[in-house]
Order: sequence, then structure tokens, then C-alpha cells
Amino acid sequence: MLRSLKLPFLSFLGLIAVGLVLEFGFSAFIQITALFVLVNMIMAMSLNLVNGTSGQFSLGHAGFMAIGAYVGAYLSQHWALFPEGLTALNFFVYTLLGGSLAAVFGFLVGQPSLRLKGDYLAIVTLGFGEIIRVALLNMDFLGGARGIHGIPTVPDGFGLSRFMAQYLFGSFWVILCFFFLWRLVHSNQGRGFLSVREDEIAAESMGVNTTAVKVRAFVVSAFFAGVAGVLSAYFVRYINPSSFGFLRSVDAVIMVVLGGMGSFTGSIVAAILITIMPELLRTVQQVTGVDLRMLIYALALVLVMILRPQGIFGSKELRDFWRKK
Amino acid sequence: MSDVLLDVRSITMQFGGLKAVDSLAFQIKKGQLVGLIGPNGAGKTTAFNMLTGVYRPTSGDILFAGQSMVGLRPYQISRNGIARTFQNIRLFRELSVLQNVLIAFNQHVKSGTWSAILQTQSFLDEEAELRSKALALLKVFGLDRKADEIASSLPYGEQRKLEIIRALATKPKLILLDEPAAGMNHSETHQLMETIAQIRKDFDLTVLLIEHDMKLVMGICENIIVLDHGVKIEEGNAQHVRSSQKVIEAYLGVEESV
Amino acid sequence: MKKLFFAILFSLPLLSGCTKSGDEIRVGEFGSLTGNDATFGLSTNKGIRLAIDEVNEKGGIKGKKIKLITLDDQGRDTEAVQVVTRLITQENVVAVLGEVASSRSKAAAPIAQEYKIPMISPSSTNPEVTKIGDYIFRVCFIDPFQGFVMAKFASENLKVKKAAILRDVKNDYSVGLADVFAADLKKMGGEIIADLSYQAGDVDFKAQLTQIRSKAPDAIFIPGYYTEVGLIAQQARDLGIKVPLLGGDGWDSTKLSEIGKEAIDGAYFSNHYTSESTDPVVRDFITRFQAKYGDTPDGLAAMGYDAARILILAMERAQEIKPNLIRDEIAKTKDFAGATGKISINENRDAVKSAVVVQVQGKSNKFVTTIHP
Amino acid sequence: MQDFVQHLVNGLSLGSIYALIALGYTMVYGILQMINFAHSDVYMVGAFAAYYAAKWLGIENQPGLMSLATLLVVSMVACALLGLTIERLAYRPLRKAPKLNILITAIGVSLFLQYAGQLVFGADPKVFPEVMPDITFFQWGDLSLRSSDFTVLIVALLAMVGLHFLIHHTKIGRAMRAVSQNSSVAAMLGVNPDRIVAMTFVVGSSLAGVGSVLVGMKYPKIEPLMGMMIGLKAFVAAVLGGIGSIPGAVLGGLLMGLSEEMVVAYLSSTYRDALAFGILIVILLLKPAGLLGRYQVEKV
Repeated sequence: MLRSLKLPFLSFLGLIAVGLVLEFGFSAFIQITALFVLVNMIMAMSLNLVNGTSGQFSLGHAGFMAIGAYVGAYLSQHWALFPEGLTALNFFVYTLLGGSLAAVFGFLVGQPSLRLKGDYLAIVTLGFGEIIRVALLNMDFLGGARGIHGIPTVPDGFGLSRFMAQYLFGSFWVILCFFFLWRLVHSNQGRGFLSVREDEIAAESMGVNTTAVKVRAFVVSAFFAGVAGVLSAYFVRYINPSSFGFLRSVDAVIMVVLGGMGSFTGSIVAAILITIMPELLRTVQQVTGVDLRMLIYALALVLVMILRPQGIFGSKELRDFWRKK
Repeated sequence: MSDVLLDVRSITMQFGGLKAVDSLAFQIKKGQLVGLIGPNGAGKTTAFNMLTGVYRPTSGDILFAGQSMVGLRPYQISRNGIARTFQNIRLFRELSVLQNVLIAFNQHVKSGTWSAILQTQSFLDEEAELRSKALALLKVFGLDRKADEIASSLPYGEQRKLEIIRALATKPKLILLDEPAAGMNHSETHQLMETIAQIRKDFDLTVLLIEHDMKLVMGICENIIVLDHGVKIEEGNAQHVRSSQKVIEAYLGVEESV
Repeated sequence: MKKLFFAILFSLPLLSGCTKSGDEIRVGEFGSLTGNDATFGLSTNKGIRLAIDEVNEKGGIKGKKIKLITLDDQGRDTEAVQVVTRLITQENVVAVLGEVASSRSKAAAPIAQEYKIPMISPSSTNPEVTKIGDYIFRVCFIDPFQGFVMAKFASENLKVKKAAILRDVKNDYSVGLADVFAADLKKMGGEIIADLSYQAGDVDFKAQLTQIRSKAPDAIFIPGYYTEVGLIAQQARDLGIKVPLLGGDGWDSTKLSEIGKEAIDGAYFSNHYTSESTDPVVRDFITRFQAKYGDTPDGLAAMGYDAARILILAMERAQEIKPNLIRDEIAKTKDFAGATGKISINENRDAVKSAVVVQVQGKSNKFVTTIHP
Repeated sequence: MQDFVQHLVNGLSLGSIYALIALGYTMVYGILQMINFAHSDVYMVGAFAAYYAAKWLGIENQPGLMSLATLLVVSMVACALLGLTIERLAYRPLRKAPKLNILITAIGVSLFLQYAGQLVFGADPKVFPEVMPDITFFQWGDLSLRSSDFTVLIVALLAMVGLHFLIHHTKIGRAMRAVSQNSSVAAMLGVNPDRIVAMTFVVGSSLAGVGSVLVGMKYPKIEPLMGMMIGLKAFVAAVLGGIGSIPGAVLGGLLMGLSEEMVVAYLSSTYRDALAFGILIVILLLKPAGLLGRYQVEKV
């Protein structure tokens, strides 16, 4: 039990070290970018479980994110489980609940995956994302188009700056997400996901309940997408339905594809790249005068698909490169 | 009749106006090696698909160890103890040889999700045990040295073998082999047939074998069922089938048309 | 491998951060230069650039040129947060101009407030925006005022009893304005007999309009942007709807009549000024804008211009170019004669200015009446 | 009653636009089994091509058949060329790749066109030239029927018949069907699959060109992102009718238009956009092949 926490704990320490460097060596802009990197890491890893490991296809992940974000935002303004002094704990509860509601929707969206494959499923999930967005636009108690602003954020304290508090909170969930998914995928459950991706009919005849496996993939994935949503609500501190549009889902897909379908470390690296690349490209913009970032982004997507369709890592993980060397 | 393992009661499969299999009935006793033969398009694979739950028979019933299998999903049937291979190999192509076998073990795994997430001792022990079991099984077929290779990189004959190993790994009572010798030359086929006879003994199995070349099965099958146009035209031992006029006609008819 | 990425991540922004220098005044602008709202962001940007270029041509402020750093937020909230943080902590700007959309202003304002950098929004009309803190200003109307103006105009000048609303549900500006209009008209004894919605980007509104037609209202209030209103007007006319169409300052663009053609003629909307205006400031602005860009400014460009002008004047008045001093001077703005009318900043840091109601007549808008706050 | 008929006309008129664009999706899907996500952006480029052509030729204010024909040709040629280019550069290298890679590429191409459009054409909306005078030819009380409501419908039906003829009764159509069934076998029979696929894109994209001019006439506001929503809905319409089925696309389009109209008329305008996707999900769950399509079961 304790031993099983060793690696996560060490990784957490590693992230804390990075956080300290950011805290003392870098501007708030780099810091907020780092926070978004954390959110996108969770987003990419969670989508990877569906699109990469299980071979399903979701183009509506922003919808799960939206659900998480709205739950997290709404609860933090209206409800507290723990009294003053322990407010930080409340945020863990909100995040869990946000993820859970997203997981419920993941269960619902998982149902079509039982009957549909490939691009049909992609379109259905896209439709789901749009439905969520339109529904949120029409919900007055959630602010409609006005969104929710002034969302509280993870409280600082114990000598931590606000950035550090947010960063630690985010890192906690990143570690949780990574190790949860990693261990899930490297267990018999994970082999179930893989078998569904490779050949559903063969998987069924080997005794794999493909229905359950697919729904489970969607539920787990939606949970973490919801968590990513909650985190983004606490980091941006303002949400509205348009924040979770189609492009947000595409972002996540791009991260998974770029990192390599099925590679979790690949997703992480891609999340870092995709989050900071647009910021780096701003420097280009200052030279050219026009904003070419999205153009480059779109072009990169097509080129990756043509030149290296398996993504940076393919289905390999970072440690596989290690071993070879 | 307690030694009847599989009791197929008049199953029919209708696709639109076409009856692919028509009122097929037969029994397989425990421990038997049975051949299902017939010319191409006779309905052999359709029959397999009904037995394994891929198709639901339009009518009729399938009893396995006394229980009805009709309406169960393929994975449930697999868990009841029927395993199969596929005519057009269906391995998990991008996974390693070892993983292919491990997936087949899945239905017998005891550890739950949470023990995997928490990496409990029992989970780690079970994983290690599964791994050594899988390697042992691969060793029987001499594939243990290729355990970490990607399944699709194996030569054709070994892919066929791996499919059989994978089916065995589900610990079946009955194994259905769909043209296991397809694409093999004569000596390979011969070797394979011997292996099949061998595993039947070693794993205490009942085997149902599809083959469209009847000469192959004659040597090893105790009972042979002949299908033509979805209908059972003959059943019996090799001697009996070989001399049956109907069987000769069915095969000759096909050869003429080819 | 990871380390390499981090190395790249950190080195580039640092490089750009090094360019900071003492002989220029750095002013930041954030807006949607690409994405769904790009057309509004680009208009605003033109107005702002005009104002900055003008002052630089005259030698800048206190001998220093203004360097405008414009960053694109793609119309996304998260980007807005990132971009404003970048402007403030990386580019070291002394003030921020932006955004058009209230949503993104609301996302970004807390950051400006936290770092005590004054931020002026040219056209975010949602009341909440400036409530975020004492460093947040705006130069446009707020929804309650503009909604009141049109309700008053409808009820008093047009004698409207029964009105229909067609709102853009995707746009908080439109939703806010519609809510206020509905509430105020009811207070004035009117009635809302239909309240329907569309989403920005739609092209077909006949379903809603047919529905509205069946209720036979005296007027239809459409508080959206010109991009859709032109089409709405045309389709309303196709359906034989002849009652007046009413709108807000989002209508202000020459594109309105180009798209709507004669169908939009006779419609009324509230605005900051009219292009008919004889006010030399306004005339001057329009001439210079046309000279620079070759097209007629729309309302957003004019407000971008005014926001930048108010900031420039505040910097000129300030003892030193320091964010807190600039803030104080912006707050003192009184009777500034801008392209969008006479602006004073009140204690809520909102612009107090009178609204005009104009009537669309071909390419020009005819002045109808002025309504004071 | 008048209102109901009016809603009916509105719905058909809107639906015919969906139908016209859906034909392009279904055409490419039928032959290649790929969702050409960029189709709606090709349509956008077609509209701008016509816009600039009209400006350049000075016929923006000369409504008439001549102008209409000119702009249709310009737009069709522009779209066909663009479609060809996209196929050649982006899709052909992926002919053998997994479906999802192709879908992702298509999304990439779509984003590329949208953002390139914003840079090249500018983000502000442009006013489409008046090509044909729009007349009210029937008036009964409140009910008014306009020519533009029916032009698109008629063109969509003509295109449907034309495509059906092309695919089922011409040599090239036979080759297309052969490629769609099995491209390697088709190649052995002397059909050049690359050429056929290119042809498919030419035809599909020209349809987008026709659509763009007709829609431009009806809704004279064009902008770089104009294809996004209408494209998605047209795609849903194609799926609804049974993707790959030519009459299905038209049926699906009309049904989509009608149901959107009726939702606004008799339920609520706020959920109009959710409706399209709601229908999609329900249809796919109940009848994955769509109304007129055939669903292929994987062979074991």
C-alpha cells in the first residue's frame, strides 16, 4: 500500500520542484501558462483513454469539461461541506463532484459507442458537446451567455502563494489522473481496452465484455475531463458556455494525436507543447504582424497526420525509449 | 446422456430470403474430436458464428453442458467454456504475443480495478502468475521466445498457432477451430493436425474442427458432419462419410461448377 | 526530452521580455483578432491604432512614444486570461485596452485589478465588468442605460404597447440588453408578447419571424450585432413585417445597410453619435479614419478610438507614467469630447454619456432624438 | 393556417439548402467512406470566389441570368480546383491510413481554410452581390412565397437527379461504384482509383460551389466562418437520410429544415441548434444507417 504510493509521491515532489522554480524564477504569465498545461495534461490523458487506448472516438470532450467546470464553479459559490479553516478540502470535494457528474454523462454518451464506430461515433460525441453548450446557454441559473464570474479559487495559506496553491492543487490531480490511468491500462482492465481497440469481435470471443469495457472507458475518461473542467474554472475564474466549444474538443484530440494514440506520456508531452506553442508563436506574430498561429496549428495537424500519423511517441511510452538505450 | 457436451437442436439461420443454415442438429460428446466439413459456402462458418453467439439463430436451440446458449453474447458463451479461432485470423495485431494470450486470461482474473490502481500485493502476484502461465502456454507451441514480438509480425503459420493458444488460454471445455490449416502446405498441415490431437489430450478438450478439404480431417476425427447448402447431409466416422454417395455428389458438384 | 521542451518554453518569453526599455510607454491591447468575434476585435483595433499613431506622430507623451502591444485572444476566455497576464507581467505594460465582449473582459479584469494596472474596455456593456475593481473602466454605455433608452423611445416616441424581442442567446451583450428592455418597457406600461432567440452565426431567422408576425407586435427589438441584423431585417420584410425594428449600438456599421439594403431603412437604434453629427471631433475622426484605412468606421472602431484617447489624455495629465497615477487620471475624466460623444467617468468607473436614437436611411443614419442619462 | 403553411415553406426552403450541401458530403462518403469535414469550407471559398469575381467583372449590381451563370461557373471551378488540391495534398497520402487519421486530417484542413479565409478575405462579413432579383410570386393574406425559396429546392432536386444519373448510368459512375466497393479490384479492372477519387471530389466540390452562390443570393452575408454551422447541420442531414445515399441526403436535408422550423414555431427557439444534434443521436441509435441508407455489418 505504502509502496504503491512511492512513485506518485516522488513524481509529486518533482512537480513541486518545478513549481518552486516557477514561483521564484518566473513571471505570472509563465505561471498561468503552467497551470493551463496542467489542465491540458489531464484533458489529453483522459481523452487518450477513449481515443487511444480503447479505439473509440470522442469529439465532444469539451462537453464533459463544461459539465465539470459548471459544477465546480456553481458549488464553490453556493455550498460548502467543510467549515472555515478547512476550505481547501471543499475544493477537493467540488472537483470530485464535478468529475462525477461528468462521469454520469460519460455513461450516457458511452451508450451510442456500443452501436456506432469510428466517424459515426465522432459525430455523435460532437453533437453531444454542442447540445451541452446550447443547454448551458439557456440555463439562466448558470448565467446563460453571461457565464459565471468571480469563481473562488483554491485558497492560499500555510505560507503558500496563490499560484503555488493552485499549482499544487492542479499537480495533485495530474498525478492522480496519470497514475490512475496508467495502472488501469497496465492491468487486465487495460488489456480489455486494448483488445476492444484491436478487434472487437475477437475480444468478445475471448470473453471480454466489450460493452462494459467501452462504457467504462467513457465513464473514466469523462470523469477526468470533468476534473480538468473544474480545474480550469478555478484557474481562469470565469466560465461561459462558449469557453467549451468545438475547438476545445479539437484541441484535446490534437494533443492525443500528436502525442501518439495510446501513449500517456506522449499525451503529457503533447499537452505541454500544444499549450506553450501558441504562446511561442506570438513572437512570430510580432514579426509578421498578422496572427498566423491558428494557420500554423491547422497545418501542423495535417502534416503530422501525413508524415507521422502515429504521433510523436506512437503507442510507446516514455519509459520504452529509456529501456532501449 | 450426461456425456453430451454440445447439443445442437435444429438451428436455422436465415439472412433475408436465404437460409445459410437449415435445421442443423448434431451432438458432440465430451472429449470427442469432431470435424465439420463441406464445400465452400456450405454454412460451416455461419454455424460457428451461431455456436459462439456472433449470430443469433433464427430458430432452434443450442445446449452446452445442459444450458441454452441462444441469446447469450459471445463473451458470455466464451465464459461458459466455448473458445474459437477465426478463418481469417483475428489476432490483436498491434499487441505483443504475450498480451494476446493475457487478454484471453482476462475472464479468470480475480483482482478488481481498485487493487490495480493501488497496486496491492495480491494484484502484483496475480499479474506475475498470469505472465508465467502465459509463457508456459506459449512454450508448449514453441512461441515463448517470441513473447514480446508484435503479433502481426509473426509468420503466417505462427499466427495461426497463436490464435489456437489464445483460444486455449480462455480455459475452454470446447474449442472450435475454423479452418486452422488454411494456407498451410501439406507437411505443416499434417503437423498441425497432430498438434491438435495432442492438445486435446493434454488439455482435456473437446474439439470441433471446420475444414473444407475433407481428406485432412479424415485421419484424426472420430465423427464427421458434412454440410452442404446449409443442410446436414451426412454424419458418421471417416469410413462412413467417405463412402457416402451424397457427400461425393456435394463435393463433385462443387468441383464441376468450379 | 522533457527538459528540452521546458528550456524552449522558458527561454523565448524571456527573450521577448528583455526588450523592455525606458524610452517608450508600453500599452497593451487584447482582443479577438481571429475566431468567431474577429470582425469586432479588428474594428476596435483599428480605432485604437489610429489614436496611438496620432499621438506618436505628434511626438508622444512626455517625449516618449507609445508602443502598442496587441495580442490576439482568439475570442477565447482562457486565452484572454493568459494574454492579459502576459501583457502585464511579461510585456510590462502600464495600461490595458480591451475587450469588446463582456465575457472576456470579465475573465481578464481580475488580473488587471490584481496587478493594479488600469484597464479600459471600449465596449463591454455588462454592468458587472467595472464592478470587478477600481482599476477597471469603460467608455461605452452599460446595458441598463441603453435598454432604458430604447424602452423609453419605443414607449414615448413610437407609442409601442406590444413589443417582440429577438435576442442573440450566444451573446451576453444581447441577452443583457434584451432583459433590461423587457423590464423597462413593462414598467412603462408596455408588454412583451414574444421573446425569441437565435445564435450568432445563424443565417435563417424566418421561423422566429413568422412566429413573431403571428403575434402582431407594434415593434421588434433586436439587440444583436449588424452581422445578423441585416439578414433579419431582410427576412422580416420578405415575410411582410412592417413594424419598426429597434436595436442597440451593436447595429452601428455601414455593413448594416449593405446587407439589409432597403429592408433595414426606417429602423431605429440607440447609438453614441451619428455620422451626420456636425461635431468637429466626430467629423475629424471619421476623416482621419477614412484616410488611414479607406473605409468608414463603425461604432466599435469609434469606441476603441475613444478608449485609447481617454487613456492617452490621462497619461498626459499624470505626473509620471505609473499605473496608479494613470488610473487616478482616468477616473477624473470629465466631459471628454470623443468620437462617440461627450464622456465623463462616474464613480462606478462607467462612462456617462447621452445616447442618441438614430434612424437608418440608406447609408447614413438620421438623428432622431437625444436621451440623457 | 397561413402561419402553418408559411412555416412549411420556410422549413422547406431552409431544408433545401441543407440538402444541397448534404449532397456533397454524401457523395464523397459514398465513394470513399470518409467525412470530408472541409466540404463546408470549400463552400465558403466558393462564395468568396463568386464575390470577388462579381466585383472584378463589375456585375455586382447587374442582376440577371447572365450574372448568375457567370458566378455559378466561377464558383464551381474555384471549388473544384480547391477540392482537387485538398484531395491531392492532404487526403491522397492517407488513402490507406485508418479512418480516424483521415477524419483528423479533414478537421485540420477545415481549420486551415477557416483561418486562411480570415487572413485573406478578412474577418468582417462581406455583402454578396445581388445576382437575381428575388420576387414574391404568391401572396395570400400574410402568406408570401418568394422565388428564392424555391430556386434552391429546385436546384437541389435537379442536382439529386443528376448525381443519381451520373452514378448509376454513366461509365464514370460505374467506375466510382467499383472504387467504392473495392478499390484494388477496381484497379485490376483497369480503373484508375486516384482519378476516380479526384473526379468524386471535383463533382462534390462543384456542388458546394453551386450551393454557395444560391445561398449567397438568399442570405447575402458571407464570412470566413459561414460554413461551420451550416456544414455541420448539412452533415447531420446527410447522416439522417443515410449517408452515402443520394436521395437520402435530400430527404434528410428537407426533414432537418422542417423540424428546425417547426421546433421554433411550436416549441421553443432556444433549443433550435440542439435539435439538429438531438435528432442525429436518436437516429443513429435507432437506425444507424439513416432513413434510406444501408448499414454494413462486419463480416466475421
